[in-house]
Amino acid sequence: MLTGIVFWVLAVVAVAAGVAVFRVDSMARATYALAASFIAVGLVLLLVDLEFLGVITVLMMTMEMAVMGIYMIMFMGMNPALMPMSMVHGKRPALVVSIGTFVVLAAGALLVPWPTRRGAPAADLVTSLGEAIMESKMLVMMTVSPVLFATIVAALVLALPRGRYDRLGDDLRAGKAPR
Amino acid sequence: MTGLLWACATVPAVVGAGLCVSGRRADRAAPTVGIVTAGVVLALSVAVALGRPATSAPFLPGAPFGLAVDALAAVVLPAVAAVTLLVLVFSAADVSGARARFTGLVLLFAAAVVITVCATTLPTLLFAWEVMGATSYALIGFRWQEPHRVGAGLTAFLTTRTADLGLYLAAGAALAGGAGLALADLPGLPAPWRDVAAAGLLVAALGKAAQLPFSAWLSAAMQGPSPVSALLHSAAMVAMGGYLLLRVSPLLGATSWAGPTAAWVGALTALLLGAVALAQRDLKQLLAASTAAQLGFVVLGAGVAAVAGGTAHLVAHAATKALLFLAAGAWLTALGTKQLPALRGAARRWPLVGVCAGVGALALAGVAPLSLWATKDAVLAGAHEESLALYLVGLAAAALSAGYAGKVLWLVWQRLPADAEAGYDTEEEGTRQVRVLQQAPLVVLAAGAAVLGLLALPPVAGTLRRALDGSGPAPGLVELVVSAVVGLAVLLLVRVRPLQPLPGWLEGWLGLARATDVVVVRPVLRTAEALARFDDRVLARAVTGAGRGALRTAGAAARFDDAVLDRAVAGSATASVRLADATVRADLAGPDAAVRSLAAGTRWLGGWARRTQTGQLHQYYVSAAVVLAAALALLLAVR
Amino acid sequence: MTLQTMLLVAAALFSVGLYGAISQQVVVMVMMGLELMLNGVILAAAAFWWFLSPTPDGQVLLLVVITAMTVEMAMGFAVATLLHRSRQSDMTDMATDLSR
Amino acid sequence: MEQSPLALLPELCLLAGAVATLLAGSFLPRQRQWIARLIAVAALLAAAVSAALAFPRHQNGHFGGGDAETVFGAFVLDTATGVTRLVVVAAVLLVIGLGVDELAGTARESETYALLLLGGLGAIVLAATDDLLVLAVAFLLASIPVYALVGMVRSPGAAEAALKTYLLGALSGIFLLLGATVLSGIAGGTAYVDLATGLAGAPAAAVAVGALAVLAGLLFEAGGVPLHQWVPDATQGAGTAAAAFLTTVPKIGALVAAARLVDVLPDALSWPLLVGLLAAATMTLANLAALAQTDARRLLGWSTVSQVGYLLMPVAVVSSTSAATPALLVYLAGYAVTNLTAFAVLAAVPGARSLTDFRGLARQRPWLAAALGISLLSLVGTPPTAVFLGKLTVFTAAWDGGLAWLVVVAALNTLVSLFYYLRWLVEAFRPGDPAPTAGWAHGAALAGALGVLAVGLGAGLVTALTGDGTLG
Amino acid sequence: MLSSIIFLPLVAAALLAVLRVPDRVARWTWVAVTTADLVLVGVLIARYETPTDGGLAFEERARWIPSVNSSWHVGVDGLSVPLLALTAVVFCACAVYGLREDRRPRQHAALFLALQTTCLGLFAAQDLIVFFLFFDLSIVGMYAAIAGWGHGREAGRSALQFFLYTFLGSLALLLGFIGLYLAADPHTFDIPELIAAAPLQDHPVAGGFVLAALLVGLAVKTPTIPFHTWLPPAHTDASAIGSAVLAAVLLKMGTYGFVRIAMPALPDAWRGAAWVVLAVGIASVLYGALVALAQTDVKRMIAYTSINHMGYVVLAVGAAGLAGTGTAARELAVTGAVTQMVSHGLLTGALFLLAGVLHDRTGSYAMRDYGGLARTAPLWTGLFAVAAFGSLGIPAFSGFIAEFQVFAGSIGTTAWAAIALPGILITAALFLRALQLLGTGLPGGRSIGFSDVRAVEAVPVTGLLLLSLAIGVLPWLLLDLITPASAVLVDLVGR
Repeated sequence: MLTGIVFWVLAVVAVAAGVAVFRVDSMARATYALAASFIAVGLVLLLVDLEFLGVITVLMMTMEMAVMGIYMIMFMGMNPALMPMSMVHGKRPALVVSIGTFVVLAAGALLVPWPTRRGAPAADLVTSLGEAIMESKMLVMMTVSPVLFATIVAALVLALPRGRYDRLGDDLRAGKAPR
Repeated sequence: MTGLLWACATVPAVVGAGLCVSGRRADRAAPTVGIVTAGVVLALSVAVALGRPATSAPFLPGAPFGLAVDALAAVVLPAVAAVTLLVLVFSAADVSGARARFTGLVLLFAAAVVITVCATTLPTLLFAWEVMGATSYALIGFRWQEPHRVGAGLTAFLTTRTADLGLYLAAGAALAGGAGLALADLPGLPAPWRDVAAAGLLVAALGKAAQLPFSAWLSAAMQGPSPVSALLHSAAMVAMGGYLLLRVSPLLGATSWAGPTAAWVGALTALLLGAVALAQRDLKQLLAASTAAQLGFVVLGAGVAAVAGGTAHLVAHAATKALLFLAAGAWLTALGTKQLPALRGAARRWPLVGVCAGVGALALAGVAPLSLWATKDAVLAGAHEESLALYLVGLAAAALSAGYAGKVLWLVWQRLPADAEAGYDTEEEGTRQVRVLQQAPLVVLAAGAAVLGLLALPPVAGTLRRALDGSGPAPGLVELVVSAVVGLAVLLLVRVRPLQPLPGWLEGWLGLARATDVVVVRPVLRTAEALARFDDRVLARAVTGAGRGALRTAGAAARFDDAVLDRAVAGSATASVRLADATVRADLAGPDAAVRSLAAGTRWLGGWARRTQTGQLHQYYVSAAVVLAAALALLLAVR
Repeated sequence: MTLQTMLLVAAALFSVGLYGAISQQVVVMVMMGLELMLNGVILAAAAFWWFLSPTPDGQVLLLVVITAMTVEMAMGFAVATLLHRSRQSDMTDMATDLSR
Repeated sequence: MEQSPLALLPELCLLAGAVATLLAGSFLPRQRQWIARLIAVAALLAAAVSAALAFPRHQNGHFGGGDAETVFGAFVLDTATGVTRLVVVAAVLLVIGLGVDELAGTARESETYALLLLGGLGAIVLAATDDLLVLAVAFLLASIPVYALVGMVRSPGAAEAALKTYLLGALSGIFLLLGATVLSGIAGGTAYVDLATGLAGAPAAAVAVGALAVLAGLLFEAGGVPLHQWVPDATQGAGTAAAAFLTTVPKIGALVAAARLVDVLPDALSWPLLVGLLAAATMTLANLAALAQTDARRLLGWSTVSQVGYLLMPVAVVSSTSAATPALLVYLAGYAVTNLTAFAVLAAVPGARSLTDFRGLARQRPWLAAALGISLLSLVGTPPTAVFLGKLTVFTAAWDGGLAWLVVVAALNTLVSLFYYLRWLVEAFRPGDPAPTAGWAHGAALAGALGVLAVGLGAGLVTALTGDGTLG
Repeated sequence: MLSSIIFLPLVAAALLAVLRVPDRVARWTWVAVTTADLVLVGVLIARYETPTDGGLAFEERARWIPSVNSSWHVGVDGLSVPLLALTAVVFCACAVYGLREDRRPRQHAALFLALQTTCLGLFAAQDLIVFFLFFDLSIVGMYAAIAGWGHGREAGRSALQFFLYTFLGSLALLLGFIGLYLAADPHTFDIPELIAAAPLQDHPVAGGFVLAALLVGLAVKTPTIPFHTWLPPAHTDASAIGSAVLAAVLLKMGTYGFVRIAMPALPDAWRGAAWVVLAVGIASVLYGALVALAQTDVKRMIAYTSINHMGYVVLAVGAAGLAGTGTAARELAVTGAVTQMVSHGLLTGALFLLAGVLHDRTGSYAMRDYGGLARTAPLWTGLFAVAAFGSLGIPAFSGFIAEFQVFAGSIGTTAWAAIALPGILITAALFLRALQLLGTGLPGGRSIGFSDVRAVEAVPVTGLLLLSLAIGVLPWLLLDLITPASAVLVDLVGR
């Protein structure tokens, strides 16, 4: 019963915050709203015994929103508080599509005869997760590592306007970039 | 003996082809070579006529190249060979320029005639038949510098080829009936195919023989040199039409209708073309019409199974008409004209020519005891047995032939008018002389024209009839007398009362040429042009239009750009013309419109496809979502 | 709290995110929409895990989703920076040279 | 279950190669980055050799069947994987070959090589995996290097292309994850074996949503409708080598992965029809859109999309005919070498952008023009070239699988495609003064053209490699 | 033997393409190689013996794509030997004629040598994929020939149209081949195996669709109406040699496909469609002839007569499919069809080469620009006259043999075929009209100063005409080859 009430509260918060992301009039506030939505979902995860993942979600999202805020100030040169928010296009099709999507998904969620639960959660969820990562799903994590490597390389390549040769000279010996 | 038969066919062919190919270099030697070759052919033909060999060589699957000399061929072959020789002798003096080509073509033609006469299978016959047509084209258009002569050749060739299609049809029918392609097997065909074969052969023969309704080509063919007319349009090619009917007379008899049809067509041709001949003012035209009319008797004979009579008439007419054509040719070369009024008294200038021509004219008139009198009656006797009407028509035709023969005869033997020179040289520059070589053949032919009637008179007639398996009746004495009297009477009548000018449609060959032009030629040409326009404007343009449309940038489809509008305005003029065409042939507009809209559609689709690439990301998102939703709906709907 | 309700909420989050992704012009805002969609996916994954098959697979899936989110966002920032530097704009509408 | 990392030697070679290339690059002077290139090439060669050596061992494995060897529970060692490995490695080698002139001495040369290797690795894993989780991660690995490669040249066009690629990729990734979530939720597992059993009695609507979402992700990677829009943009905006890479390598992985997925989907839903329709839409849209292109790169971009349409045909019938998998692999191999040859020609004439810039090519560089002709005719599907073999097998498979209408559509599309391929070819044979040409790319174009012919003429060998195609 | 005949020109082409030999050497190499190939074909014919029970001679088979049961399978029978010989002859004639080509002669020679390989290979192919391979490559080669060496202003467009249109045909053909392949059990692309199996015998619908695909594909190439519109512009804008090869050899690929594949492999469906084929044949005969009659451009006219002449072939193969009693008639029709292919190749090849002389001297094909050529160019006129007469079906030339057999056989099967008879007549009219316009009368217009044919032009034309004459006079030389094969074919169609 209590779980139910908490869930509904979190659910309303998550959705409302999600809606707010596109309703508030500044990007900074949108960031906060998004963070709120994520935190609410992270808390829902806690409700279904996924403490570890719930915490991760909350932490990751908080960090990410912080990064986003910094990013906007640093690169976009915007004042996050004063940024007016009217940069919208194609509102009507967006509404139609999203409402349609919702109707389809919701109808699916409600009407599909979902199968019954198979098995029960392991006693120690974190351990079972760790075992899964290291054994049966090892390849996932093996693949994640090059993904992270690729992400770092790719993000740096894209984001940095000047490579090492700009900074250190063509033979990498100069202490400073040639002006 | 089979070797002689092959030689008879191949020697003139090879020599002729050689002369044609060697061109102007052989001009000097050509007449001699030609005469020698023709002489050899004559000798060979006499030999094979006596030996009666039969032979064949592989040709088409199931249809060998068969040659054989039977009684019919034995009579006709020497006659044709003889006329060829005489014509070549005549033309050695008469024809100038490109003699090698002339002699070569004549020899090629002669080879084709030999094969036609001896053919035992349909492919063989058709082979030679078509070569005759082609060489006759080349000979009629021998003076190619003058376009109207080539055009005349074209007319002649096309008309006879139209009829030749009957032979293709007959061949198909023979195959369909399962009888094989041998001529002798044709009467044994089962019912529908037998009729088809008979019809095909009949049409082919009528065309070559210039019978109604194909007669007009013969008029045009008079554009050829006179020796050509003498050979092709009297003795050989035209005669081959009649000959074919004589040869397949059993087939005609095997059907219920083909014989009478042939008989009536022959009789009517004899009558109507006789009238046409009467109306002519040009000697060669008169002779041509007369040829068609006389061949009408042969066809009539074949139709009523009077094979012996027909054969005799064929041979006798060959001699007679070749003689007259050569005489006309001699006058034409000498005086430069063949207009009858201008030839008044021409016979008196060169009496030998005049006498020979006179013999020919008398024979043509059916004056007893000259040849055509008896042969014609042999035919008419058969007709009489068939039906009285046929006989009377034939008799009337005989009277007409006496009329036009008399017209010529009296005219050329009139006193030479003082202003004769004024009428000369209207067609070419006359030489004012007739050479010996031109006269010699006339004598021989005159002799032939005089005596060949023996073929239709006892005792030769009986032998001939037996040899030809014919059962046709011999002419009765009454008939012979009646026709002799009629002929003589008409001849004298013409002498006493010169003819009034006859209606123009008679002089104009019954308007046959015009009718052909209006009924066949023009519609075909119009159709051809219309189809060509259709092909260019509709079919081809539609396809290129589709190609261009697909290539055209699709932006054009989005905005209706100026270029399109410009083109539309500029093209409206042509469009209206096209619209007229389209309304005339509304059915043709269908594919046009369809393909045009296809082109436009492709263009439009190309534009549409590129317009999906807006560069607007949110639209990509929307389209992705919509397409996926549609896919989902499809998945759930189609199960 | 049932599977249906959780999925309903997830669907709502997903749809709201989709709305944002479609309607927003600023790249970063589009990214936020995408994140919100992922948020819905996370919630759905948790729901499926809990109510249908509470196996370790489901947990790994959640982990992968979170990783993917992070990685995509990192790339998003990098691309947004690139665009900003090269075109002095962070609007998707301005970047429509490549079309047709 | 084999856990030996040695079974993944080719992949490890690529990964190690990427790391080594990047590390070496950060210490090398600008003009000596060829050493990094050498390292990358060496890694690729090592991967190729190890893949070739490993190939015969698992040639009898078929995907979907139970007898294929699987490493780490999620990496299938079967013919498809073997072929994918070889083709991807060869393709990356060719990309490096054709890109040398363009990349040598640039600031990001070694990074580019590293990203190429990583992208190739991603494509291989994408193709080889039979687990939704690995699929999702491999999707990231295959797409992230592409974003970077597209944006690498730092032009406004490249930035825009990178943005579009990224935003569509991100959305597709979300779709993929959503699908994975739904499918694993109802099936009770992420491995395809679990899917095959778990989805059999599952509610159709959920299966439809889940599988469609996963498919959408793969369609992005492959460049199929409705997530194809990035392909022409990226091809036009990116550098030549990057464009060559992104139109070739990710597609190989994505299409094999799609085939593996469609193969395990339950028959209750008409997947062949859906995929067939998507194939038809993809090829038709792309061919129509390509008709009026004047930019050679953009034209090739659309051409790529249209080829994906043909490539989706065997995917559609993968579960209904045994001819589908070999057909897919043959077409992929043929397409890869053909497409890269065309890009090599582009790279060999660096100054040429529009079709008219190629005028005079035949007069001045007949061999290059011949290579262009061979590759374009191959893209049309003229025998005896590589794509003809692909089209033949693919058409056969699709017809055999019951999609005869799709074969007709594809044939008509082939006709439409002739228009624009020929337009380019005609320009090459017109008189004119072409831009100067580059050496390495010239060589790569010739090698590629030879490859195109070799695949077509040595068809027996190629089809022997791709197996007899019996599917589980 | 057969493979070396097929690939000899290709090897020479590759060498010519690679080695930058002088133009003179290239031209003469071309002549030498085609002559050598002609000699080889002659040897092949000399050693050819009609295979027993419908088999093949000089069969060669090598692995190619075993996974789809396709192999390098070549072999000849009575249907293909005449066409192989025709190909060798026509290309040899073109090589001689090509001695005067001065535009990139090396590449020109290489292209036509390669084209020769495609033609030879197609006529020897006993595997559908091999057939398709050469079918498609011939299109590419011909496209290059028209686009590269054509002389009209619109050459590029005509070539493109040619390519697109015939490519559409080849795609339809490919679909049909795939259908045949899938229908056979076990799946195979091998032609003899398909013929033996006749896979769609009891599937009227599927067989109908497959046959429809094949028919469209082959009809475009032949071309029959309404798929012919690519032909006139392609001919008008192609060079003389290109036109000669296109008309003399490439068009035969379509009709050869009928007798080699469509008829024996799909007998049931063929019999069902025979009336359609017959009707298309009749329409092509009449339409082609009529449209040709209205042309004012001599080359376009000859092009349209090709439609007419190929219509005879279509007519005959259509008639051969009519279930009737007259086996003999149907055999004659098929024999006639193959004869017509050879005959048309020889005569139209000669005509196009002669038309090329007109363009070479004056740049015009318009008939009204000439007149009286018999005086200024008697040899040209003579050759044209002979070729025209041969083409209009005068006996002593091959055309007559072919047309007689076609008509006798077709009419012998169905009287409806007689509708096409006027085609003969119209063809005669149009050729004689052309002869009259060009050759006769007094020289005028562009005829003045027209120089007569040179040796390199006259020799190939004369050669082609002499061959036509030989067939016309001694047809059994050719027919003995064809007849057994057509008997086998009629037997197969009758299954």
